[in-house]
Amino acid sequence: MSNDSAHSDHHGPGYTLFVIVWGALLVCTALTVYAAEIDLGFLNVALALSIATTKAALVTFFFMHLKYENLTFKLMVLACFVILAIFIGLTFFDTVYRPVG
Amino acid sequence: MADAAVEKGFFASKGGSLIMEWLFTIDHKRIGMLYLWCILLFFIIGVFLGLAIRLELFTPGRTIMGPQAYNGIFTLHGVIMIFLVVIPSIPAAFGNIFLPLQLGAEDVAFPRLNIFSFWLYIIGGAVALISLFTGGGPPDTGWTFYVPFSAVSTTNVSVAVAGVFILGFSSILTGLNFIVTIHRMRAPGLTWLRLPLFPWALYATAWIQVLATPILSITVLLIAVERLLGMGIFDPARGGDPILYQHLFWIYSHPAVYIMILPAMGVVSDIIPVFCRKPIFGYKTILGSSMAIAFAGSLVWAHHMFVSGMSDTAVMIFSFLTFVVAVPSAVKVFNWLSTMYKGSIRPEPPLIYALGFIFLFAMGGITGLVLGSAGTDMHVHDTYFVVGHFHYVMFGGTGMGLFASMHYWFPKIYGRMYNKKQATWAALILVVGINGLYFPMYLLGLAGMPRRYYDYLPQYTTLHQLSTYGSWITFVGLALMIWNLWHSRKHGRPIGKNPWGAATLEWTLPSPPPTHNFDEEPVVTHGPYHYEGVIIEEEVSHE
Amino acid sequence: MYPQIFSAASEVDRAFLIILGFAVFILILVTVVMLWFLYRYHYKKNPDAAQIKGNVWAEIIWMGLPTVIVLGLFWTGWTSFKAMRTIPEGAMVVKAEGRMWSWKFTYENGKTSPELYIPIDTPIKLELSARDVIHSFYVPAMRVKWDMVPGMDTDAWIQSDSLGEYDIFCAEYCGLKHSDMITLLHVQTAEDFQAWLDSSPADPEGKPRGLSLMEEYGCFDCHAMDGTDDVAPPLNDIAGKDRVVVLANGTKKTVKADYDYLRAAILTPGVEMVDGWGDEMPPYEGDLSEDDVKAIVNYMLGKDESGAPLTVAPHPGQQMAEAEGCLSCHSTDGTETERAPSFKGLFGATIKVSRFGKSTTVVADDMYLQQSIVAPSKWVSDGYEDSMPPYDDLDEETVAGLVSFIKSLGKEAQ
Amino acid sequence: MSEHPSDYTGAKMGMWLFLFTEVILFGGLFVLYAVTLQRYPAEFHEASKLLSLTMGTVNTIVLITSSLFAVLAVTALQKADIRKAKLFLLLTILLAAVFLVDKYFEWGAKIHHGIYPGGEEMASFKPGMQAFFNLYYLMTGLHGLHIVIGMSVLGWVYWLIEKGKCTPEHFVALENGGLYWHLVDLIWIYLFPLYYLIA
Ligand code: HEA
Ligand code: HEA
Ligand code: HEC
Ligand code: CUA
Ligand SMILES: [Cu+2]
Repeated sequence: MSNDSAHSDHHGPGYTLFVIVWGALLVCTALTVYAAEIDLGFLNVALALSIATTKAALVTFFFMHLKYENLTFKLMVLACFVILAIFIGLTFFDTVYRPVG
Repeated sequence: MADAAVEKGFFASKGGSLIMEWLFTIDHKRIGMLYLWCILLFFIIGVFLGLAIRLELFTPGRTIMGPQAYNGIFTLHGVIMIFLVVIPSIPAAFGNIFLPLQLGAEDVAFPRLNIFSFWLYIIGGAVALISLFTGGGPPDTGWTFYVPFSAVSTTNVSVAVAGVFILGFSSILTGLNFIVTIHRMRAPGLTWLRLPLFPWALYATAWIQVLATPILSITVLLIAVERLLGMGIFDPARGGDPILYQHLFWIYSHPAVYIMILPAMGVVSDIIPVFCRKPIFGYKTILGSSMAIAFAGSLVWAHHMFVSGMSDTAVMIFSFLTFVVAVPSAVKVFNWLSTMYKGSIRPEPPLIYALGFIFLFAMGGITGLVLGSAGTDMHVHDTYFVVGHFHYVMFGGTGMGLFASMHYWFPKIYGRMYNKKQATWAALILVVGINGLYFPMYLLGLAGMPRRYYDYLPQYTTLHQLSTYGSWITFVGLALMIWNLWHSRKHGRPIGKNPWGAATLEWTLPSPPPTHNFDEEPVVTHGPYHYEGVIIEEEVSHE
Repeated sequence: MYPQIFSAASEVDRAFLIILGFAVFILILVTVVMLWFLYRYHYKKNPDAAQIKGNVWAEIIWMGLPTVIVLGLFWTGWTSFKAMRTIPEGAMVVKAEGRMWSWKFTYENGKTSPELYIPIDTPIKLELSARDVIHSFYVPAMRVKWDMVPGMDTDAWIQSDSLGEYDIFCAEYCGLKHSDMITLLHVQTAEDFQAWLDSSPADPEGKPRGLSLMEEYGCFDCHAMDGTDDVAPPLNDIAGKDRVVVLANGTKKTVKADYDYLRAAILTPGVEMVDGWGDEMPPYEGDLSEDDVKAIVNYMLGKDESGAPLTVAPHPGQQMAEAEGCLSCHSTDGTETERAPSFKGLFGATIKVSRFGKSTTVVADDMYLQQSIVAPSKWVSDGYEDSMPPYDDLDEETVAGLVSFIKSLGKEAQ
Repeated sequence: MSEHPSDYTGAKMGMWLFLFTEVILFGGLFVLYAVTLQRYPAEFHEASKLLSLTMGTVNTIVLITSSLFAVLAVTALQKADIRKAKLFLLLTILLAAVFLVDKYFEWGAKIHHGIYPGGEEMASFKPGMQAFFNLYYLMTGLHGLHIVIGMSVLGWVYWLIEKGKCTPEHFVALENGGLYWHLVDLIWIYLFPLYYLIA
């Protein structure tokens, strides 16, 4: 059990940092919209998803304060996304290899 | 007055009305008892339905009911047993009562959330039951709700899946609560490696509950959407894929079988050392295998779909992974047996049930290998072989695990002892009965008898009848066991704090434990299976 | 286990043997060790427990060894699966369609049949499809099972090294009569098969084509012809009746059951649904030729194929029943003779029988009737002697004809 | 017996775990999406063109900004600036409402053109395109539902602050409300490219 004063020494970062992160998110948004205009074939999807993941990382680490949490929290978040990746990934072993017809 | 209150422990009324005191309680022990009673109630209903199935199958053709009734009954039997009995069973009942006690905590992390998940359980159960009497009558899809049949069936599928949806949330919230409890509320000195194996098993289970159950929610939601809006998400003509439904369903439902079995394994890991008077063999391996099962369990779901028309590559991958998950279970079995080696074994009823568990679970688990092997599964998939497999692991496994917990913790909950001789006999009869009931199913399956068949060809008659006789033996064992416990609740011999001489924290409390659990926060200085200096307290102490 | 007639399945049987053998071995081991410890280390014999906490080597062994064994088991299982899935080039193609709750097998020359006929020692590729919900094609004697998924093409292959008849089950739950979705696999000599394949599907002994089509297309799996509600409304005497139908937008209207109505009800049943019934009937559009629909509708309207009123022909099975001498004991008009129960109203009735000397009740369904003809001693109706000779020499068609004749004499109204 | 005396970390852990369940809930739909995209890339491409990129982009910006206000509200409360915290919270909720209005017009336009499950226009589409729109409605619908829930949660937190039950000392309610809101944003961050940008 944490002692009650534990969170008074939790100095969240100031306003400016968040505004900067917000700016970065907007830049990413512009980037991804722009990138979608040029035709890169299948890379388009990959690129869009990488940018989305960058944005998601910014949101989780800064807006959601994950950066300031201890290792336990980070591992838990990792577990969640690993499991989700497994669910999606293993399903592809079926659908990709189905005989076409 | 103070004396009486102590004697009744957390049962003692504080003067409110029964409803307020129990249905709105936030005491984890009371919530656990509420679950226990409801689960047992649903179990009895499920058992009667099982009995009805067996009677119908006593002869080919119509025996006691028509096909529509039969299809409804096995669906209901499956839904009740899975979602209302085995999934909540050990975690929600005994987990709630004993997890905080074993941690030396006052309660779970979120007591209000705890009673809320109980209400969800009740509401979900009620909705599921309402589906029987309204609309198009009892759903007839099987507990797996496969599309497209579940999308076109005229029975009351939508209401039933709404019930399942709610039950899913109940299960999620319990899991969430337990994870936080285990992380945050351990008593001083109770390091992760001093945690008894039951909390460890609950911890592994809770992760599955949190990370897999939402898939069930979205899947049943999709069925409802399909029925109400007719979107055609699984309709190939509209770009869907019926096999994807099966993927989604099993992505949850396979991990769910480990939600069912892990807590039972945890209980058994806690019981065996107590009655062998020696530490569990390979503590770290057992807790590691619990976590390994929880993780690897989410990698194998498509072994339910080997002949569904999915790709052969997927068959190979999933068959391979299935075999890999069998190993941690095997490791557990070997470690349990080794714990008995050179022990000083007292064959008390909880141990008998635990050994019954090992035997029956091994009987069921080992046939999981036949199912996991793609070539052999092609023959026995959707036959009675599968029915035999899952009854062995669920009834013989989880069920016996539940009975073992009931006998192990009964004296703690009620401060009384049941008739040990009767309890042992009931266990033995159950083991015989369960084998009589389900072993013929293996033979039926090998002979090609498909499951979910209302009617069958005459060549299967003898084996079906054997199985039905087995169900009657099971009935005797079950009735004897329940009667014994029921009677001893009030009339058993009063018993001391620690009749088994166990070393975990719940046994340091009076029986029944008081509302406030620990007067002062316990400080833990050694592991959970350290029996040196632990006294067997059979007598009620009058301090 | 079931006799096995498929060469590729012998690998599956070997996998069964290996895995089950291992299972039995390990189970005995676990049980014996458990009981021995229970006996040997009983606290009276061994009052002081040895405080062993573990043994790294032992644990490594029983993690490693099972892993190796289990991978071996995986491999046998997988290779046997592979053999079942590797369809030989140039196999004869038969289309198999599953629908609630009957089968349709279509051969390369266009011939269709509700039962599967194959020549011996010839690889057959089955192209599986489903009309309504998922079904599963299962031949236990071949260890072959594969799902038939609506909208998807799946396939399986079989080959038999023995003549005879084998069961085909539907192994995926598909609703009310899932357990009735059973048919037969006939393995014939090449010559017999060719003869069967070439025979035209002509009406046996003057049975109206509409009726045989309806039997073939499984209409009677859902519809009864005796006025009782089955899964679907009964179809006898439907001609000219007023029907209340529900349109897709939920409004109801009343229409007369004339030619066009019936035609539409068969081809696109979901469009106008009979009030009080669900949308279970599969659309037959594209499946039935215009000619076939005409024959069916005219049959329901009580006309022959050309549209002329039908004179009721005697049921084809009647001649068989006379020829085989059934009618010398059984009546067809409900009068019970001392020797045998009447055929009238027999189908669907719940009757008391004694089986192996014990009395139970059974419902006189298809299977019961069929069994009662082929092996009458199995079930003996109460009040009668076990005096009927077993007709186990009848061919399949004749038995089916007799059963269908008995069915035509009405269902027990309950 | 009272609620456990404010175990701050525990409460946050509980919230995170709950968020995981939300991620997985959407995850089921992402499985469907991924598989269907792999099967019908061309159709998805074509169908995606029918969505309004402008509206999607505007909504992305709206949601990101509202997320910013949510985190600023937490910071303000931590710094004991209750007035500012309330202001930021209101702005968050306001932008959520803007998002919904935008969504309303977007859906409305589609439905008007008969592009909805059961609509005539939609029925004439190729299977892959129908699947695209089915999933589009399902996922954005479920997301919209989460926006509504999020607004209610934040509204409730606002009320707590008003009543002095969520204070600079005990701000976990606001923080958890914020966490929920960021998750809603997070999901949109993926929905946006998957639906609007694969054209
Ligand atoms: C409590 C629930 C539970 C548990 C624990 C398990 C455990 C396992 N199950 Fe089971 N299973 C179900 C419940 C469960 N199952 C249900 C409900 C269904 C049917 C659903 C439906 O269709 O309705 C099903 C169906 C099912 C199938 C699908 C069959 C089909 O439909 O065709 C498969 C296939 O692989 C399978 C495999 C396994 C395996 C490999 C394990 C393993 O985890 C087992 C591991 C255990 C052991 C291996 C035994 C103990 C170990 C030893 C004795 C030591 C020696 C062993 C070795 C050296 C390996 N199960
Ligand atoms: C934990 C889960 C669980 C349990 C305990 C059981 C218990 C039983 N089940 Fe189970 N069963 C399932 C889960 C379970 N089942 C599932 C998931 C399915 C699949 C459904 C589907 O296909 O969708 C299934 C399907 C299933 C089938 C296959 C149906 C089919 O495919 O057509 C059969 C057939 O025999 C059957 C029989 C039984 C029997 C006889 C019992 C035994 O419990 C019965 C043994 C006990 C008794 C006979 C005692 C009777 C007791 C009393 C009468 C009261 C006692 C009195 C007092 C206590 C005072 N079940
Ligand atoms: C899976 C079950 C099933 C099968 C197989 C089936 N039907 Fe039907 N049928 C129904 C149901 C249910 C209805 C009532 C709902 C409707 O009108 O669609 C119906 C309705 C009808 C009607 C309208 C009856 C009335 O009362 O107006 C006709 C005519 C009909 N079917 C003919 C056929 C024919 C001919 C076949 C075979 C080629 C056939 N059916 C096969 C289930 C079935
Ligand atoms: Cu068709 Cu079961
Ligand atoms: Cu499984």
